[in-house]
Amino acid sequence: MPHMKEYDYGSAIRAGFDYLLSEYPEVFVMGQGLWSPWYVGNSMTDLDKIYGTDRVIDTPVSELACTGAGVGASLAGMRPVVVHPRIDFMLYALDAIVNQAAKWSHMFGGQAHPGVTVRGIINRGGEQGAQHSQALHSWFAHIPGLRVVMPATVADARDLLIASVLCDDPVVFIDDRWLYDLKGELPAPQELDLRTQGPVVVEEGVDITLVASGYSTQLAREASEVLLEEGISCEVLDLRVIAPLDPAMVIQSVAKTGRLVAIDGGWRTCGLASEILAQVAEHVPPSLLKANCVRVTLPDAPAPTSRALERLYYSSIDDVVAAARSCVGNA
Amino acid sequence: MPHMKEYDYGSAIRAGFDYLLSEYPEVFVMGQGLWSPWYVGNSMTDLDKIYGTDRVIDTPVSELACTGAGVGASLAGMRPVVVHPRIDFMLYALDAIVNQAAKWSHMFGGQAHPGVTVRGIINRGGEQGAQHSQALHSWFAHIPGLRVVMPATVADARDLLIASVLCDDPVVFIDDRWLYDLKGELPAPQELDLRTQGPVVVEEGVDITLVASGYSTQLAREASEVLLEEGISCEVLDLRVIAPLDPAMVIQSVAKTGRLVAIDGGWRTCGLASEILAQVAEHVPPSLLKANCVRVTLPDAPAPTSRALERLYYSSIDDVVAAARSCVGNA
Amino acid sequence: MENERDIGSMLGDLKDPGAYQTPLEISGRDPGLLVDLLRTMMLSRMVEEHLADQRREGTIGGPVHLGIGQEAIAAGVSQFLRSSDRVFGAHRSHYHALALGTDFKALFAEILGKETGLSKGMGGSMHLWDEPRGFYGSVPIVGGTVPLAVGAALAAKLQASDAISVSYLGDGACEEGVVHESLNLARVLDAPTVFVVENNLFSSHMHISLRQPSDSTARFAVAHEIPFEVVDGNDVLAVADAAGRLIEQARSGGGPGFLEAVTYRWLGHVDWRADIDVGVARSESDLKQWRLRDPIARLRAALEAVGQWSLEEDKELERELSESIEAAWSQAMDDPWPSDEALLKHVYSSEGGA
Amino acid sequence: MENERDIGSMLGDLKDPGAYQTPLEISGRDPGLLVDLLRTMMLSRMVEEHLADQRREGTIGGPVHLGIGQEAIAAGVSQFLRSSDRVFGAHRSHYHALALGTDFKALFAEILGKETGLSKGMGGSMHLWDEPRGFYGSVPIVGGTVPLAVGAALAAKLQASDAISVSYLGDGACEEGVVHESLNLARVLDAPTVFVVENNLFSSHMHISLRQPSDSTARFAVAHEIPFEVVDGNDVLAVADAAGRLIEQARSGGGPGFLEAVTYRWLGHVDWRADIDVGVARSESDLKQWRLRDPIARLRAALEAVGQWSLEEDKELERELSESIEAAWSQAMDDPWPSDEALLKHVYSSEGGA
Ligand SMILES: Cc1ncc(C[n+]2csc(CCOP(=O)(O)OP(=O)(O)O)c2C)c(N)n1
Ligand SMILES: Cc1ncc(C[n+]2csc(CCOP(=O)(O)OP(=O)(O)O)c2C)c(N)n1
Ligand SMILES: [Mg+2]
Ligand SMILES: [Mg+2]
Repeated sequence: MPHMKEYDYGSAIRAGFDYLLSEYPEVFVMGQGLWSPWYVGNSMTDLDKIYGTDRVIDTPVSELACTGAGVGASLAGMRPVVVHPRIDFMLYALDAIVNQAAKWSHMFGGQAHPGVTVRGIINRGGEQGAQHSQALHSWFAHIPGLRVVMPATVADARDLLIASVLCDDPVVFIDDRWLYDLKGELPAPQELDLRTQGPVVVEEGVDITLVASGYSTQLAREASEVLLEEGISCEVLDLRVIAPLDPAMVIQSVAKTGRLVAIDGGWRTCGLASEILAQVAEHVPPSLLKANCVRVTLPDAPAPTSRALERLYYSSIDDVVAAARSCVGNA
Repeated sequence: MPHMKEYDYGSAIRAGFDYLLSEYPEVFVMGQGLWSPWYVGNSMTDLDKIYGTDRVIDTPVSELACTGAGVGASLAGMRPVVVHPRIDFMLYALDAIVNQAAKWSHMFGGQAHPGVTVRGIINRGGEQGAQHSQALHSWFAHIPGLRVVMPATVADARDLLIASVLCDDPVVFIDDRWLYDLKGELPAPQELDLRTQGPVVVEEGVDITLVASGYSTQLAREASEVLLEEGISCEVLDLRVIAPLDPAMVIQSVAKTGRLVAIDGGWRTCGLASEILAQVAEHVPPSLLKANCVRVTLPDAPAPTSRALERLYYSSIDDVVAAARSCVGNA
Repeated sequence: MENERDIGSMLGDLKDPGAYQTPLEISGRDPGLLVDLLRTMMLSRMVEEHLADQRREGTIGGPVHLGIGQEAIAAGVSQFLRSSDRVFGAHRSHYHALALGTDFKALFAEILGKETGLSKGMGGSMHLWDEPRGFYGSVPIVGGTVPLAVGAALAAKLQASDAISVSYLGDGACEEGVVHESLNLARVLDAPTVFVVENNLFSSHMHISLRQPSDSTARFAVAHEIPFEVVDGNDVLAVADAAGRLIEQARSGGGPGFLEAVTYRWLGHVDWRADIDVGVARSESDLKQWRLRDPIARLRAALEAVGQWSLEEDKELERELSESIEAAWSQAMDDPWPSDEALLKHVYSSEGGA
Repeated sequence: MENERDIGSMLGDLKDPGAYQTPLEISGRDPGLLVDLLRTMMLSRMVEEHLADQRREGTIGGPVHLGIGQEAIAAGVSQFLRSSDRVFGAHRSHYHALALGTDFKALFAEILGKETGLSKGMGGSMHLWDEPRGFYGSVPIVGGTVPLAVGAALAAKLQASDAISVSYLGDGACEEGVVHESLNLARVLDAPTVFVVENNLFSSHMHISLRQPSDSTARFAVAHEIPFEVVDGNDVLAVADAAGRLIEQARSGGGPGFLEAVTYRWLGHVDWRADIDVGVARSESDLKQWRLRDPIARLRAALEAVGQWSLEEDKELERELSESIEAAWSQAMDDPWPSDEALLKHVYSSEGGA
């Protein structure tokens, strides 16, 4: 394949924008930092220079109005992407996302198409602390009317972005700075129909099911390698689209393995990992379960800044391995 | 008891405010509609006249600044209550609640005491629709640093309000307009320590555990009566304080009954009912479970307005009864 | 609690209930157009009076926020709008849509929660949609649609169309931060948005003097360097003239405009009662005076004075409107409810629910 | 992308890099006070230069937003503050705290994430707390602390104290809706809040002309009818005089005030580099000129001209500060990390974690 280059996750996102902006005149992008490549890693480099500052708009520090403007532009036939360099900043913008974008189709009987894509970046670590590290994907997954996308691979970073923007529904697209250096090959871009995208099995296994999304999928994959060496065969699921969530594959896998570890980079209570366990509690007959399910998540505390505590705070491969081991041992 | 009067839930909240404002000069209240008793039902009638418009402040239509002002006033030694007549309006105020109030203790090493109480009213039904009906308690429960309180009884409506305001931590106090006419007796006010408050068993039973909070507790109680007549004995738990959540009683009860129905007035995905099921999946040995757990929640759709659809949308006693029956039948 | 405070006034007699009660000055105006405006306002008035009655009777199950007394604003603004424009409303928006020609039968059906409604019965009074006429939606979160209007205007610019956006908002909405962000954004992006502030001096029960330091919201246009006009909102011609200038400016690439129209609502904040406003008694004398400043009566009187309108024509129009309103209402009452599937099928518009 | 646009200017030569480079006018001022101000600014400068170095070396693990070049503002404002007042900062707030007398050793420890830090090592550079000196917290969410300052001022009013609040914010923060809501709320409640806008013409890489239609944020004070002053932020005496008036007004029951101080930061938005600003090259000539408008040099030169300060005294002060900075730094480096329990025990302050 002569055109198949090795990309990293960050530049794959950029390739998605490049594709969208060149193929679709109705696509435009707005957000803070778009004229300054630094803010969003290498994920948007020079797009303003190529496609012009009319279509790649750096904005005032007004998250709410900018997000609302994205919603309004989508109602008027455009396909806007509103970029927030940190999900934390989106706390100002939730009316536009939750009261407006998520509800306009339903409230108007399907006649309004608020097809805006809101890109929120999880940008934790680096001693930045509680207001610059949040991963609020579980919040968005709680809101009916939104589609919530968390790419975990280089190809998904590009192709799920394309699918999100081309979808007529509002999408919260969440990428993770900790994945930007992930390498992978990129075949030609695909126009996937977001409505048909969902969880995939990224490793097959028989002893235990690991369910993850976004960066956590990396943890799960790497943990599964360690575990395999110990003779524990993991089935690893990457959720990809966390809302609306299609639980079928999770249920099927856990029914087979009888064990579940749900890994999530957000908080524990009422989070995505809770939902995964709830699906199992609801749908996998207890008789098939060989052990209690386990969650690997952040502790229920804000992010610390001190490097001494950051080490404790974020989940590691070891945490996943330990959880899986205890689950199997517990059998 | 000569002083024991019958109260309703709404006037019990008012009694809580009355107690706080008369006993604690550092308490004040601000929010929209406080000079117009209509907005907040009978829960704040005439407080402005009794305690003055300096301490009972009706505000501009500025949810974010008003909530932030509550946070700031609490840092400066006051015990403010910020009132939002609908939780929906709080979507504008989330920075103050989530980025600020919830994190200021942690970020400053326990030295800041953002002891603000934010009262959000769940005010659904009545053909008001998607932007005037939300129950977002699961969101707040997801955020570490907040305490989230949902009184289900007349006495709790008053005493948990008092406990919330006297607590040094930020509290989201959520009451429900559908409970305002609930009747009950009110003994003398108690100053409870919110940190020690948690779930209680409101009905003992052996066949199945019903877990609920706020208005859903009423559904659970009434359903349990119907079920008892059919010979199904329900243990009903009222969570009362949903964050930080103490799961011990849920785990213990389900370990005993082997069956769980979690009832919640919010959305399903990543909601409070998910958390309850997750706790069971994590902590109740699968061998003790006699059936799959069940959730009774809103469907994952925005609230409709048409009365024809409102009937379908909100959970009823029948829904709880049916869920419990299927769970027992499923044994 | 005091009902009003002393604050600085920039509005002067524009907010004086006793001022501006005389017939409009219409010399040199096209009589046909004037009669059209009269008709638009009367339709609006009578539709909403009907709604007030039905709400009182309990036929309407949800809240209705009526704009009786404020009809001149939408009537005047809409004169310059095209169906390709994008108009956004709020909680009190029946008359914003009606002034664009929205079918009142579909409005009735919507308010009753029927499948034939403007929003297919999914929205009710507070959530209206009529894209074919350029009505891009109204919702009750105060300030919620304001940035949406800016975005739709930005879209028009990117689409190289000469469409503009109109954002209707109230004096209360001006206290929401998002409105200020939106003004700045519209200005910086030169998005062709005309912000129409219906300053009726109240936000539910609260007089503007209890919420802001001054009575005119045009202060915010000044701050954001947006051209503005402040007019008597009960003078449909004053509104139209100012709106015409601001809309023309926006349409021709001159960026956003801001129109403050001073008015008063004859009914309380919500539903049918005039005497109380969300629990707080209103000033009877103010109300009485404002009713004399009736935008309809002032235009009617002017037309009558020059022989362009007669009592008979008025009666005839009223009869005609009344009949069609009655007919539309009973039709709407008979219309079907949304099917049960509607609850889930409209969650994502891409699922083809519409 | 263009780096600047043509917009209306209300600031005039206040934003001209080449203006105001001459020594300050100090006649009639108390020399002791002037030397104190010089000392405060020099301390601030040297502490931050040290931080820039350490960040470049990688000793500091997290981002630092430095205020080098802007020292006059906090120095001038703090002169009128008491420890009972409530000062709120933002992401660039080391010097706001230092001007109140905050111990720089505790600042260093905080930035290094040590248990002995101002925030017990839980906050780092962007989350500072020093309640004993009236510093009520800084956080990096732009605009986040502004309503908190209004609330703390309201608290002072309810407590019948004559304490006031100060809210430091930037020109970028003025684009957040919450700032506008806060201005209105402070005005309506007469909450004694002094808003100090450090207008350094940039919000990270974006010049104000790319974000707002005009260069002066005092437009928003006008809109909200809040008394304001606009000053050269690199003239500590101009700042102090204006701040003194506004603080006195707030303290004596006159309600909020707004001070716009025009300045420039010598380093990029974050960390130690001067030449680039979050990826975008800065104008070298502007930077050079602004360095000549140095608030410290201008006061020093004035004092020297009248014999109140000498080169020797300057060297001596520099040596003394440098030594204590070095000592504090190595002490902070040796200080212990927070214990593992800190991660959970501070979630709720009521659990007695402090
Ligand atoms: C975010 C939000 N806050 C509060 C409300 C409650 N509310 C509904 S209408 C209204 C008054 C708005 O006043 P104004 O903007 O002047 O419009 P008017 O009712 O006068 O037409 C308020 C406060 C709401 N719907 N949304
Ligand atoms: C809500 C939010 N949006 C965006 C950011 C990113 N950000 C950090 S500082 C800053 C610039 C703020 O500019 P200004 O208020 O002028 O302060 P200055 O940096 O010039 O001191 C921005 C946009 C943030 N921290 N918080
Ligand atoms: Mg109004
Ligand atoms: Mg700045």
